[in-house]
Amino acid sequence: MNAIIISAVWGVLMMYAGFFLQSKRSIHLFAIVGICLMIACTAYEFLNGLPLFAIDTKGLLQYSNYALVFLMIVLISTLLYFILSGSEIDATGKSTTDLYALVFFILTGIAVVAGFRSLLMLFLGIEIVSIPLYVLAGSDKSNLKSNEAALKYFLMGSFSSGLMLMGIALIYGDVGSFYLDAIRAGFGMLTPMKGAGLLLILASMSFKVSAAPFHFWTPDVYDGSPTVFTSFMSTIVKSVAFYAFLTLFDHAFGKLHEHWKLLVAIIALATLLIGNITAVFQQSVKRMLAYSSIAQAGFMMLSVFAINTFAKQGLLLYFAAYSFATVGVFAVLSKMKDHSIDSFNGLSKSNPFIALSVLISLLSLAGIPLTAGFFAKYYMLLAVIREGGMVWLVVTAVICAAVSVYYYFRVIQAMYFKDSAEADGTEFSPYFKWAMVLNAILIIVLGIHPDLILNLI
Amino acid sequence: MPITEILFWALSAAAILAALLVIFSKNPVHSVLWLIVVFFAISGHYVLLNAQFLAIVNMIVYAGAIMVLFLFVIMLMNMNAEQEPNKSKWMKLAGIISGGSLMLILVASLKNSTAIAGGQDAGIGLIQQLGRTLFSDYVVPFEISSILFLSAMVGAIILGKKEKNMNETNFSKF
Amino acid sequence: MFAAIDNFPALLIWIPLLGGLLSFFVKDAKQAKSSAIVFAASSLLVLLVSMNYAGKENLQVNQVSYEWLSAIGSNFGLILDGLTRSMSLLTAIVFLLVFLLVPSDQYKAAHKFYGLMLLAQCGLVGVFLATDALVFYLFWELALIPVYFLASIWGGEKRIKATFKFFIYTFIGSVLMLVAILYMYNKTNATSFGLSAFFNLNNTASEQYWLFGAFFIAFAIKMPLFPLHTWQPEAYEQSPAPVTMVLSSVMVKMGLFGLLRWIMPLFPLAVKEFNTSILVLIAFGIVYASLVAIYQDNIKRLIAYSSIAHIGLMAMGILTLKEVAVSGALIQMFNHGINILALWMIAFIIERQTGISSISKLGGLAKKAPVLSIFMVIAVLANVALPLTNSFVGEFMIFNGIYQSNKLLAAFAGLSIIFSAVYSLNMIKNVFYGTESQAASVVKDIRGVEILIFIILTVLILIVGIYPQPFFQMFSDALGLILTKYNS
Amino acid sequence: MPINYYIFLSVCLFCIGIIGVLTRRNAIVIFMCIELMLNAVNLLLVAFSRMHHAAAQALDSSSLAGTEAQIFVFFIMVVAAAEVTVGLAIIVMLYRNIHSVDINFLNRLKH
Amino acid sequence: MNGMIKFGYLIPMLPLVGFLINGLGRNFLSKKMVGLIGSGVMVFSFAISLFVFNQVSAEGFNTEILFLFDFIKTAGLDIPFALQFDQLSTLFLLVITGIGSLIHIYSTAYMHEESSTHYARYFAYLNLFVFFMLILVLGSSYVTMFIGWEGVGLSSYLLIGFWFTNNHYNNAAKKAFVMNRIGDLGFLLAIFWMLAQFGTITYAGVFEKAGTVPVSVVTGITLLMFIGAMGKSAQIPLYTWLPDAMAGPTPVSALIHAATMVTAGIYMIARSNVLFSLAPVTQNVVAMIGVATALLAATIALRQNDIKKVLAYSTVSQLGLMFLALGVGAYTAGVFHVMTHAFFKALLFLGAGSVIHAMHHEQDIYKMGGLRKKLPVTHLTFLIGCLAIAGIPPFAGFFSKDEILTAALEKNIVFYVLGVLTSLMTAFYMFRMYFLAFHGSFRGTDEQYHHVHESPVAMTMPLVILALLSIVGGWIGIPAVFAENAHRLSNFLSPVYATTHVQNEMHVSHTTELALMGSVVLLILISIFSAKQFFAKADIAEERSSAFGKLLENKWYIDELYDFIIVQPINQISSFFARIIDIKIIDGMVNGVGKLIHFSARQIRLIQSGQVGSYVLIMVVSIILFFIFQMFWKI
Repeated sequence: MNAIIISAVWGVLMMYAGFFLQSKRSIHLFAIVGICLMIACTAYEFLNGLPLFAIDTKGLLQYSNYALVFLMIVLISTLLYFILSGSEIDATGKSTTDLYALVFFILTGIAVVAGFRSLLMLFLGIEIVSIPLYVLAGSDKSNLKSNEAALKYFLMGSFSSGLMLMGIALIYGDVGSFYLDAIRAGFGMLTPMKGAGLLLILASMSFKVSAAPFHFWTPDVYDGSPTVFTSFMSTIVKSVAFYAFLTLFDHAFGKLHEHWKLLVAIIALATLLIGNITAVFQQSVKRMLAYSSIAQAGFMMLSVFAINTFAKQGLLLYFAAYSFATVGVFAVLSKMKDHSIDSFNGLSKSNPFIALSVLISLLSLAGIPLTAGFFAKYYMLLAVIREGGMVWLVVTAVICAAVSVYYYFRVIQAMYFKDSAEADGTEFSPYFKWAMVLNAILIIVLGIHPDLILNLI
Repeated sequence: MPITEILFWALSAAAILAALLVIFSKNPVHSVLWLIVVFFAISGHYVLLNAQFLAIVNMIVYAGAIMVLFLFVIMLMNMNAEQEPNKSKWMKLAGIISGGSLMLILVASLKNSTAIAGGQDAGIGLIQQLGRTLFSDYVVPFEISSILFLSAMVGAIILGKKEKNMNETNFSKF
Repeated sequence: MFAAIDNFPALLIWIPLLGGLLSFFVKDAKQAKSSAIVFAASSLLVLLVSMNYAGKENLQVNQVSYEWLSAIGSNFGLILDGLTRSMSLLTAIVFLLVFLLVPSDQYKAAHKFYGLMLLAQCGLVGVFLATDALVFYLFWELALIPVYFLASIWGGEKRIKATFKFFIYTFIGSVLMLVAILYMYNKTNATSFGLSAFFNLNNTASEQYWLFGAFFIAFAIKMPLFPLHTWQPEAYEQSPAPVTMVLSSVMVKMGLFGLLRWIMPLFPLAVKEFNTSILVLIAFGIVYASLVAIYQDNIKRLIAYSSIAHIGLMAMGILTLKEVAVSGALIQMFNHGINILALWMIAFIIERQTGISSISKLGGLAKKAPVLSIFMVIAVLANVALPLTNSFVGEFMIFNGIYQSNKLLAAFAGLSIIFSAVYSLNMIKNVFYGTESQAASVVKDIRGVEILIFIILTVLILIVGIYPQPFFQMFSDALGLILTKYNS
Repeated sequence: MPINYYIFLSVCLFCIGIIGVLTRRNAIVIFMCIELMLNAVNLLLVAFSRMHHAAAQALDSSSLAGTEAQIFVFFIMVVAAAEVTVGLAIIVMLYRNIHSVDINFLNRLKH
Repeated sequence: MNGMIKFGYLIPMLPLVGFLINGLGRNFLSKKMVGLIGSGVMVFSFAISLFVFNQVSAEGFNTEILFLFDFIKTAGLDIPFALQFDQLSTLFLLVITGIGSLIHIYSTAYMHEESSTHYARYFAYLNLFVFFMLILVLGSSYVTMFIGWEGVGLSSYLLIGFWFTNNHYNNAAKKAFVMNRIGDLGFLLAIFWMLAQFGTITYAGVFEKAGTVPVSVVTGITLLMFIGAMGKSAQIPLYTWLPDAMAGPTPVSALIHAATMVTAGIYMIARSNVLFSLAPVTQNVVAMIGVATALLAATIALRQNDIKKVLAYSTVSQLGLMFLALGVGAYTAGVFHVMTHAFFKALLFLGAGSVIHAMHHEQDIYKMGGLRKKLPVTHLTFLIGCLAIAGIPPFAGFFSKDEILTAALEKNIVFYVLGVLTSLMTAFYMFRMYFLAFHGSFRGTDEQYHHVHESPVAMTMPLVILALLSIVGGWIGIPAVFAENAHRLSNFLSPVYATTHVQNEMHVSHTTELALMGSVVLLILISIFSAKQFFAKADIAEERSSAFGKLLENKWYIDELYDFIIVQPINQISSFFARIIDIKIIDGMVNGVGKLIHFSARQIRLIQSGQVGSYVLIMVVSIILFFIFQMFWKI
């Protein structure tokens, strides 16, 4: 609740910040202060069980501990994102403050989604997240790729919103309420209307989380958008979409789990296969990361498939692991001259600490033990096994994980085992280096003690 | 046949016909106009369903504001029918077939629903009733939607603002 | 004695880990080398002290468990029993000798090199000590990472491709194992990863079949067994020599160790079901690898294929389920580590001096390097299991077990005894004997530390070969766990 | 009036919208087709609102059941308006760059 | 345990100490020291052996086992490392240490040209060999025997390849080792079988239980053992390494490849007489292989020109005769022949060594001639050796060979005939060699002629001693036909065969035996005279080669045959496996998975067309499929 208010207010403040803050650095700092404030308030709410500003939402919004932990993870990721990539936001366009404002508005949407208890709030939250994203995708206005990404994202995003609305309408027609609890109560038996609504919502949510076969927008949009916003989209926004997916299917459709889990399993399988296999082919790190985000979505789909305790706990861990790691890699990538793998050549020689941090991030993405990514994947697999019966899904998942090693390690190979042909002029500030190292330490700490997050829930 | 039923069929026919014309008109301007017809027909349906407030809003917001915006943009771009080259035949065919089969499947899967819309009068569609609910139970989403508008506004400004370095040479960025 | 007596197993992990991390901060190559030697030696010392203690107190098994990840039922459980003692001993010896042998100026950025080596040692020891499946899996993967980097940074021309293949190959195997571990964990009601908890699970036959499959593939790739072996010759050829030494002396034992520690106690039904067919496959693999070794011209590839054959033999010994063969395999795991280390060291010395590892381009080294050639002959004889060398004891017992379970198979696998003589003697003949080749002219004989290393190895070869009894006493308790479920 | 009629009608409109999205190349027309889809949903929601209201009134004459659907429609319109703002801005931006709104030109991003 | 046997472990230990001192000190010790140590340990060892023999030969001596330590004692295996002293092992002990000492002494002079390092290496190897040989005969179990068994193979390998710069020698060494290994595998399998069947591997344990198992099992075990014996004792089909082994220094050939190591197979079978007697099938096989080898090797020896090759084939042939003896159950005869053969064959080899030494490493008998004046001692002793091997009474060979032939006659007349034939050929080719080398005129270069000189005392002394032994050695086994109960060897060895029903007394009547004996000796004399006719001429050209002669000269092309049917196929299979199966197929499949993923990545990528229309189309189609799926699966 606090997060909604603070982010909205901070968004408005950011819009005007351009008038009284002159240097980009102070704008950047101002944004970081806002995030820190949000984190502090969310932590307060988590610890005390009460928000600072209590507003009666008539049951439309409700923040459980789970939601708050989720929100904190997202906010911490955003903080890291700001620290690591803030300078790139500055570089994207002249209207820096506006872009920051949009990010804060997106955070508002995220906070709404975190607490939604009604389909209305879900719809609104997702739209508040999506609409600024269309803009951010196209924020590099002079770049045709960015334009194209924005339009594609916009058209397909609206289309999927349409599908979702149709689904919501059908569900409403059957149940007569938008409240998740009411829907759950009315979901004792599967009527054709519910079935159709559920499928349409499944399709549109799959689109939002870029699960196959609704993933096609992902590579194009991620590739075309300014790298700094790709980073945001592929981590924080994706986490939110998954959170919404899981919460919706757990709270509203949980009773009919048996009826849709096979379908979700198929989606997860397709996502894993397509994401991992196609990523193998990519020559551009950015596009590779786009496919990798599809591949990771395949793993996260497993939690939607299982929706048990492991799935829910693990998904939060996954968000943290995935977001931290991806933000780190993208932060370095956005400073590179081009996005080809070769631009990473010899990084370990010129910038050993940066290379080490990227290495740890990549290991985490690949799910190597003692990084956060391992336990994240571990929980997904465990959740599926706990659910029973779908060993083939687990086996495919782990084999896909092994395939993912292939493309992540290509970057590692470039950094550590290849020499750069010419001296790369990329300069990294000490501040950035320390931030990267911090990020890496965070990943390792979570890899050794995942209970730091798990015990919160 | 009661008058409402006649009206229902007439409005439905108009809506579907107009919708088909929207997608099959070559000229975007015609599409816009036909879409306005659809909206009017739908507004008619709202009235039939005792949702008078929504009927009005639909006409004002959709037919009035949004469609005018569309028209404005189309005019701005000076589009006419010849400008749009045909999509490949196969693509079109595939689109129609899949759209049609989706419809068939939806209809087939929904045809068992037998609930009947009752004929009793209710005041929920009136502005008074809706307004009260909106500002009591739904005030939070209402406020939040302001953020939505705000962000849309900021976004439109960001995208619409002309930047100095934009020129015609940016094709080189391909 | 010590108050911290229970911490021996943990010390064995912490010492190399600490040493490895410290090493990254030592810039001077010589210092890095000496610090690595100190850490490796102290590992060995700790191990010896613990063995002495175990002998005195008659406390063969030293098991500890530290709290870690209590939320998911995993404990940092470690065990020092006969089996792990011998494997840790091997690890400690191998690393110490490798550090002693390799000159500090051999590799650029030596501090990183030694650091990664020590980290690899930490991972390897962890694999051997773990009693908790999750910890085992973690170390299993962790041992791989430093080795991957070592091989890729300091390896030969095609290092990146070869080591990557090695990495992916073993990774695929290990993730399958992870699935099986998770499955069993789930069966304990998600309460424990402990070996004993897994041991008490009553898995049905069909469950055991696929669990066994998942574990076995992981281990078979690591060993490697035919036909999953093709990563090995390439990896051995391309890795820097110290890494190859570690890989083939210690790392491949991980697979055998896993077979003993995890597969045998946990999946008795599956083992009984499949062992015959696997035995046939391995027997073919042994002969196959020996034959392929005959063809090889590169010393490294030759040793690699010879290793495939020998490892296969040990795996066969274990899968015969005969007590004699299993204890033979236990001792042979240690012996093979020592023998192949000696072979690799010789190959390393030759290649360092001549830059050549092709057998046909060498020749007549014995004249220039008589001492080296003596040790080579000893190492080769140990490799072909000549009596009074260590391998004879192990292979004799293994063959004995195989023979008890299947006469024809023993005879067929026995062909490898002949072939191993063929390729080993060919190697001696073409590398050391004959007329002096051009390459031989630059060769100098070994001296100083190198001689000391080979003397240590020779002593180990002979002592175990002549009086293996202490080892058997050490193994007596480990055998119990391995074979309990087969004795009824 | 059976609710089925409304369902079929809105499904028809919805699918016509989808067909439009699939068959047209002009980004603006596609966008219009999406608006058509949204309107189909609106119609359906209003019909359901009516249905639930009637059903609830049969039990309790003071029931306000069905209001939420109309509110929902209202919010859909809000969102649609915001979407149109941004969407048209994007289309105009693109037009300024490539002087076309043909989505078939949008294929710089593949692989 | 009493008397000298307590110190029995010193017998093998001394050579081992010699090996260690000479091996480690090879860079420091002078040649004199090396020779002293190398020979000294042998002489000491021999001395202790004499004491032990003395103790063993006492009346009422029972087998004594000297337990040293547990070799393998775990998991149901109990293999002690222990030495067994009984009549058979002490007899071999004497032969080994005795002849070994002589050959060591001989070597001090023969190898004098070597540099001191290699000189020391030579003695170290030689001592090592003796150590292993002693372990072989002294071991109290088959495993201990196997340790020595493989050990002597190793020493033989090292000594054959002593001059390691010569690749031919290395190949010969390798061949010897590998062929021995083939046999060893058989032996090893026999050990496993025994372990599985009897649960123990000590001689005592095995023999005790031997009667309780089915004959087929014993047959199998003994056949496998015989495969081991084939390898070590150079019998068909594993005999081809022995002639090649002549690449080693001549004293080595004398010690290892004539007197001791190659008789290990005979020792093994004699030791296992309990088992073999229980398996008549094996016995027949042994006899047949033995007689076939004897004949084949003899034919080949007829046309060899290398002095050492002739002796080598003669050794193979004599070994065949010994196996014939074992095969027909005349274990004593076999062992007897081992002993006498050790004397005269060592003598012949050392004599040949002396000749070669004098001729500056010329080994072709066609390049010699008339050496009897220049090398009087060598000539005389060589002649004694030839007479002994030819079986002329009263030389040693006569008695042992006669015993074998008589035993063969009892078993099967064919064996007898073939045995006699072999003896005739033996006499012929031995004297062919003798006449070519020592009679006629010198056919070498002038330079060689001037350098020919008698060998030093260290070399001639062993020759003389061995010549004496070759004369008197046979007298310990005088057949009953000459004097009742004069077969002292038989009496001595009888405890070894206590449990076996060996018929030592002959069924052939004494008159027949005498007649046959006489006629055989006559035939042998005829064949010697014909050899004289052919080869004792002053001037002789190379024999012209008939087709058959060529066949013999080329050793029946057996080596080529092996090359064609074994070596080549193995090399081809190996190359096929390495190049095709391993790299192309198995590794190809592994890489193929990677390629497949790359390929599918490229294909899947094509769906990513960049067209919004097609993306949406796929989405819609997927939704349709979802609906269909749902309808059909009723989820």
